[in-house]
Amino acid sequence: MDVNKSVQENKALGAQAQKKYKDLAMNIIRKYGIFLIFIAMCIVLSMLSPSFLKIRNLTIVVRQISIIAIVAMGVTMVIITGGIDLASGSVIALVSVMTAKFAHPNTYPVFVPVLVGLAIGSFTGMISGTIVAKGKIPPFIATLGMMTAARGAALLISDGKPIGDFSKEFEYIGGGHFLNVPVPILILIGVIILTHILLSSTKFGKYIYAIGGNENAAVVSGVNVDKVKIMLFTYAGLLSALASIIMTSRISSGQPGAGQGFELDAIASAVIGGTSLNGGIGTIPGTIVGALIIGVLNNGFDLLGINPYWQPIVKGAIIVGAVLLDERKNRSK
Amino acid sequence: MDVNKSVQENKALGAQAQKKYKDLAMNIIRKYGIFLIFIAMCIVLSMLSPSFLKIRNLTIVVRQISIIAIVAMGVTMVIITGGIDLASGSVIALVSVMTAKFAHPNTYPVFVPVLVGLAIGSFTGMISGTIVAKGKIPPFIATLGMMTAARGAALLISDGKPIGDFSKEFEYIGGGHFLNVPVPILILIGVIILTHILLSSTKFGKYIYAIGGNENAAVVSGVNVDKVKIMLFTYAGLLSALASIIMTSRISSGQPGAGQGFELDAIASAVIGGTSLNGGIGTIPGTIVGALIIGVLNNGFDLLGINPYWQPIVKGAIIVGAVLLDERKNRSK
Amino acid sequence: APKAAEPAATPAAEPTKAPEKLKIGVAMSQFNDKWLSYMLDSMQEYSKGLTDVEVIYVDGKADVNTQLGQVETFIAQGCNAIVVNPVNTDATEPMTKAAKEAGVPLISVNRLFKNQDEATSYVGSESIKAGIMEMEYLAEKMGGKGNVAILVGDPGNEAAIKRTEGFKEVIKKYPDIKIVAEQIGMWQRDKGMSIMENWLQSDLKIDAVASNNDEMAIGALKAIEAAGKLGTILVGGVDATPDALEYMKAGKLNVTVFQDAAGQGVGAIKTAVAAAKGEKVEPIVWIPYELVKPEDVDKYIAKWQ
Amino acid sequence: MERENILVIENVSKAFPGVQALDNVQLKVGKGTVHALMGENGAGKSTLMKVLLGIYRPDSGTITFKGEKLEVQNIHQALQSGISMIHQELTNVPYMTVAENVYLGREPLYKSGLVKMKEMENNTRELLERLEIKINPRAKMKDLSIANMQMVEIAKAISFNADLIIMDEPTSAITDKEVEHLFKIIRGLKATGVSIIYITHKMDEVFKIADDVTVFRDGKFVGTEASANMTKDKLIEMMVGRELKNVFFKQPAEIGDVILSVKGLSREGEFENVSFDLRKGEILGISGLMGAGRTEVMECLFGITKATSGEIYINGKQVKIKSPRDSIKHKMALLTEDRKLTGCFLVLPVRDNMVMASINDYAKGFLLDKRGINRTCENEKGKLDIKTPSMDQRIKFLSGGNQQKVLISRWLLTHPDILILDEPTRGIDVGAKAEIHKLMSGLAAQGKAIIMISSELPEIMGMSDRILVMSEGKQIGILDREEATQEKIMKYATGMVN
Ligand SMILES: Nc1ncnc2c1ncn2[C@@H]1O[C@H](COP(=O)(O)OP(=O)(O)OP(=O)(O)O)[C@@H](O)[C@H]1O
Ligand SMILES: Nc1ncnc2c1ncn2[C@@H]1O[C@H](COP(=O)(O)OP(=O)(O)OP(=O)(O)O)[C@@H](O)[C@H]1O
Ligand SMILES: [Mg+2]
Ligand SMILES: [Mg+2]
Repeated sequence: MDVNKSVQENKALGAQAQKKYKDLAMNIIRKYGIFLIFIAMCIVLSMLSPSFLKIRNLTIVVRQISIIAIVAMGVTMVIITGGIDLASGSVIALVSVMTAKFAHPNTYPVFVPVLVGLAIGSFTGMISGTIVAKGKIPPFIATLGMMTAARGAALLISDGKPIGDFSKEFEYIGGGHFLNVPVPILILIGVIILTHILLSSTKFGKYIYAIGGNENAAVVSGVNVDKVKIMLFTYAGLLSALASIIMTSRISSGQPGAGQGFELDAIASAVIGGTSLNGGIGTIPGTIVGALIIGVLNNGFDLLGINPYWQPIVKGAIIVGAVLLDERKNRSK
Repeated sequence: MDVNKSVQENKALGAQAQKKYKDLAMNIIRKYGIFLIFIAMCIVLSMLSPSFLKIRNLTIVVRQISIIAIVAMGVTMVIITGGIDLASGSVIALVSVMTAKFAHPNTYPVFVPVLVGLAIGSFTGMISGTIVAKGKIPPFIATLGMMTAARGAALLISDGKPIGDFSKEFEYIGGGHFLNVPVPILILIGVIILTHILLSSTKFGKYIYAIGGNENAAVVSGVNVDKVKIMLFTYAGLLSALASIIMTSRISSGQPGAGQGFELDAIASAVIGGTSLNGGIGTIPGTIVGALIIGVLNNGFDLLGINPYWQPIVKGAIIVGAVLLDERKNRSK
Repeated sequence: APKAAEPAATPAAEPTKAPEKLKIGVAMSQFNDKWLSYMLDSMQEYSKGLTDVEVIYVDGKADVNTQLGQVETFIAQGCNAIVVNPVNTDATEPMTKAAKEAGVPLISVNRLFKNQDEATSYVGSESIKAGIMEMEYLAEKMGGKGNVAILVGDPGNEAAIKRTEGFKEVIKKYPDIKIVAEQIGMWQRDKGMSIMENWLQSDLKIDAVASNNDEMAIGALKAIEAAGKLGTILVGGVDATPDALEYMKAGKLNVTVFQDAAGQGVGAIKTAVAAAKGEKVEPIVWIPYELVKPEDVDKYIAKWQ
Repeated sequence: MERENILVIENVSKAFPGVQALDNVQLKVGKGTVHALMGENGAGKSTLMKVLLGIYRPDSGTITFKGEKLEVQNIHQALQSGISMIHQELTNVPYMTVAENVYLGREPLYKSGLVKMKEMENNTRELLERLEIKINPRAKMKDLSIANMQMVEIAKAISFNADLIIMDEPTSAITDKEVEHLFKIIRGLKATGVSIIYITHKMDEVFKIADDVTVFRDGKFVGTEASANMTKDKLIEMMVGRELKNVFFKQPAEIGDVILSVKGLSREGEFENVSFDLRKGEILGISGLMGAGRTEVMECLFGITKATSGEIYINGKQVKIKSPRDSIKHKMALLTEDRKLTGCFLVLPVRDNMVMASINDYAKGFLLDKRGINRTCENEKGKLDIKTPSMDQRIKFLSGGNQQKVLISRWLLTHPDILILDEPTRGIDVGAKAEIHKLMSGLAAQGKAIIMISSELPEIMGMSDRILVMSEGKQIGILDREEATQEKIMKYATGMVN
């Protein structure tokens, strides 16, 4: 009897150990699923095109996604609270033309257009946030309204025409290099670090998760839900503004038509990166990987010279495929 | 003690009666809120422009919204299950070019292009639905993928060029009149009745509400949730196709660039009409009123000749304002 | 600057493999545009016949930033010449700068860069001219007086801006012509149709519709026709698409402006190949617009066959 | 004693990532009997039932139902093969009517394919009448009280005419009156040969209604006994694995000064004129029937809803409480009644769930003191014996009892002086319940003041120093511990005073 038992125990232990490894492997896949998919994409691309892995090309990819990635971080936080932000693309346009107005050479010092842009972006965010928090309007509608209105404002202010002719200092923001690294990439890295810390390691971040996890429970736990929402949308607006300033500087032109469709790319980055549209789930690193996947795809298409009519088809399939392969998503429902 | 009690009771009864009337008034506002807002908009417009209330103009408004309204009904049902459909605009493009290919005079009888279009629309919907149901992919991502892919397919099939030259019979669908009523309006009415019945009075409709209200409850009640979702997306795809056929016929051209941004208008119609993005709540009549609000706005802008750059600003404000005034929305959170 | 030296080394390093084909990158503003797709077709058709040249086409999806990234990718890939159909003519400075630094010839097609002198060559016409030609014809037909309604494409989009500018420049010269309405139709026929339907219901008296392109003009015509007012309102467009020429032949469309898609497309590739081979190229290769009046519609219909 | 078994489960195992939920368990249910299934929170009771219903596939084992091997792939098949279930969590569609909920998944249809709404309503009305449940079949589910929602779910499970009905803690959200009602229904079912698996944490119910008892512990089968041969102590020992004395652990505590004083608190349409004093070291029980408005009083007191009139004094000073934030500042805490709706952040890790209300303590600078948070959480986990594989586990994967413990620790971490507990032991096993009671006693001994709403009379009488009884939104009276008898409380609760 005793022997039997110990054999069984041993077996159980063995099974347990095996299970542990399996669990570990599952955990890694679950936790880093989309990241692994991204790596796989990169490997395939580098085999198809020798140009892909060149530092220069990778730098270009990162600089290209910097704008969407910065927007997507704000959008991610909004989605984590269970909301959505459709206004980012139009806010980019509005900030672009307003910033451009103050960025001409020999007028204002460079911080003026930057501050004007950031202020306007934050302000639009604050309005959306207030409508959502105090008006109890679904964020979809509040930001849809803002999306429409901000686009109109951008056209009105610029009379539908692009605004160019910038000071050297202003052009440095999007086009300059610092220690051989493009400035937008440096800004991106800074924003990633700041936003990641904000979301994962501060009270504000915990409240964002709490609101998305269960808004009622958040209220009962003493979270000032309205304030957090307003602050959050303001921050998201600020990030859109920052992205807009980089873009405006980079293309040397304030564009009322800028940013069209960016909101969808930003949301897609977040969701591909594992953010749940039901709220409560999502991370900044995930979103960055999501943005990278989209960026690498676009770059790969251009490098390989794929028939542009096939590109959207392949892209659509890959977006769905990536999320499908992402084990985490499979489990979270 | 007894006297006291009866006095109190009387008081209570009085208060109850008062409360009843207040409740009734609130109920009306809650139930018909957005409808009243729509009426108010119409009154204002008819004062600003004498042309507005003419039968002819109203007919035009209804015909103009018929396309969005048909799409929006499918989208409404998807949203009621707690999902979203971003693909409708691109599906319109794909169906438009495919239908056009079969609509030339002296080639096929008119039912061929119509059936081809409907089949393709349903098929895209079925794919989205299957990805959502079987792949456990969030509808946002599944339909975002479809949105991208269908647009690519439309470009590929048409080689980026519009396809024109249709048979008289085909042009009748979008441009003809029956008993003096434009055919699109008749189709719209038919679809409204059919979809309203489908949603409010059939098993399929009940399951749609159940899935959106509490998917778990639907599962444990033995509802085949996957099947319902696939059927639902298929139906939504069918409606997009129908809208596309009307539009293609109406403008006498199959356009790979058609339908851009329609998905947002359709979603906005649904949400303005009281559909909750959290699922479980929404009606077809509500969505129709939502579509009418957007249609009347656009019509009003043109009638009044408002500066086109101001239009989006006003439109954004009105969309938010309408939902803000809609008592129902205020309560549902 | 010291940085300029480093990227410039890249193209020099590329041609070490001797028998490699010339690589030319074509960055289109968007594929999803009808007229541009004709130009693209002509480019593809022509380049198929070139044995020593590989041409890569990319779609800027009407986004300035995307296009800029694509041009940079071309440079990183070691293209020998780049053809750009700019999304926005005002936002071209970073492209010209990047191309200059890398020493890659940059040819603009169809739309003139704001800083064209920084680029190698331009093949095409001037957008504003199209607007001017269309409106001048309409103004003349209106007898120098009346009300005009304008259909604008996608606002912020260069063709929309420039053509509208052209309209207004002409109208300014006629004190008796007034702009009574202006609406955004996003280049789309269905939008043009809806807008015109609404205008016809309003109290506006419209004598002519000046549209940024033919598609919206056709939409407007369909609305006018449905209202039974065909012939009472002048309608003009730009592009001279086959559809538009049909409408003109049927006596519905009053004027359009032909832009030589094939001429521009083939011209751009030819210029790019020459520049890539190090030959000298003209800084501007004009492919002029042609006004298409109902009288000579058949000539243009023949061009599309 | 030979008898016919309708259900025989043998050697069933089921693992979730990190948890062996079921380990070779067995269960034999006789035809026409009520079989109680007992065990601590997380013992695997619900999991086994979900296996039975085809929601989960077992890793191994066999299930025989009505003499045949049960091979169900999904719930639909399970329902058709004659098994229905009242789920532990409420599973209704809030925006649908009662009738629609009852008939969800099997709507009667006309030939045209339309749903026979009238028939559904009439049948539901009949069903509810037969079961003597007074609910309008056309009412929207969301407008019912939780108790009524539960009664609808009970009615629904019965309406399948199943041979085996599983009831997973059906009485956790209803009061004694409804429990009696349910028992009557169960006896009726039994008489018609229906078998019932009855899962509960309430000891008394087992002896009242069950024929047999099976106990699980940590996913393992402990034993099956006829309940006639069982004693309470033996049952507890089987469940907990050790002897547990003193089910209601009420330590005498020194009663101090008045800390909270509520005067004439009213909220229109919900309750009126509630007044009481609460002293340090005191446990004030609040009793009443379902719908008496107890929860509403506490929600109002805590600032979730606005009072129409009334005053609140804390430590003798009048305070204005406009939101839960204010109450937390005044060192109040409220453990809400509905874990899912207002308690858990379901998709968030246990850790975040624990510290959310006290996060200010860890936010000294810009960054949170994560190490401090972890230390605190591990500490709480040990103190309350919370069963979770890690602090990173999403709380939705914890058993109900463990979720409750996490929520209690959330509030303890705010170091409250006044602790309001709304049904704190609902759905909690005896062991954990005793621990919570011990905890309450300890807190009272430290001089904290506690208000406890409970629908379990023994709990109210066992734990309270004084008992406030409400009926239909009115405060009927406050009884001292000594004068409170079951009869007296019930009399007050039904409003039959004077
Ligand atoms: N879907 C799941 N994923 C991971 N773990 C789970 C899941 N469902 C249950 N568990 C775990 O399995 C164990 C058994 O849970 P179960 O719900 O069966 O307990 P129970 O006996 O019903 O407890 P209670 O009395 O609290 O309802 C617990 O440790 C629980 O955390
Ligand atoms: N969702 C709801 N909608 C409308 N009225 C409700 C709702 N929930 C409860 N009520 C009403 O509020 C009053 C109090 O309900 P509730 O059952 O919560 O009281 P309670 O005394 O807290 O009972 P318990 O704590 O035992 O659940 C009742 O009149 C009830 O009908
Ligand atoms: Mg359980
Ligand atoms: Mg209660």
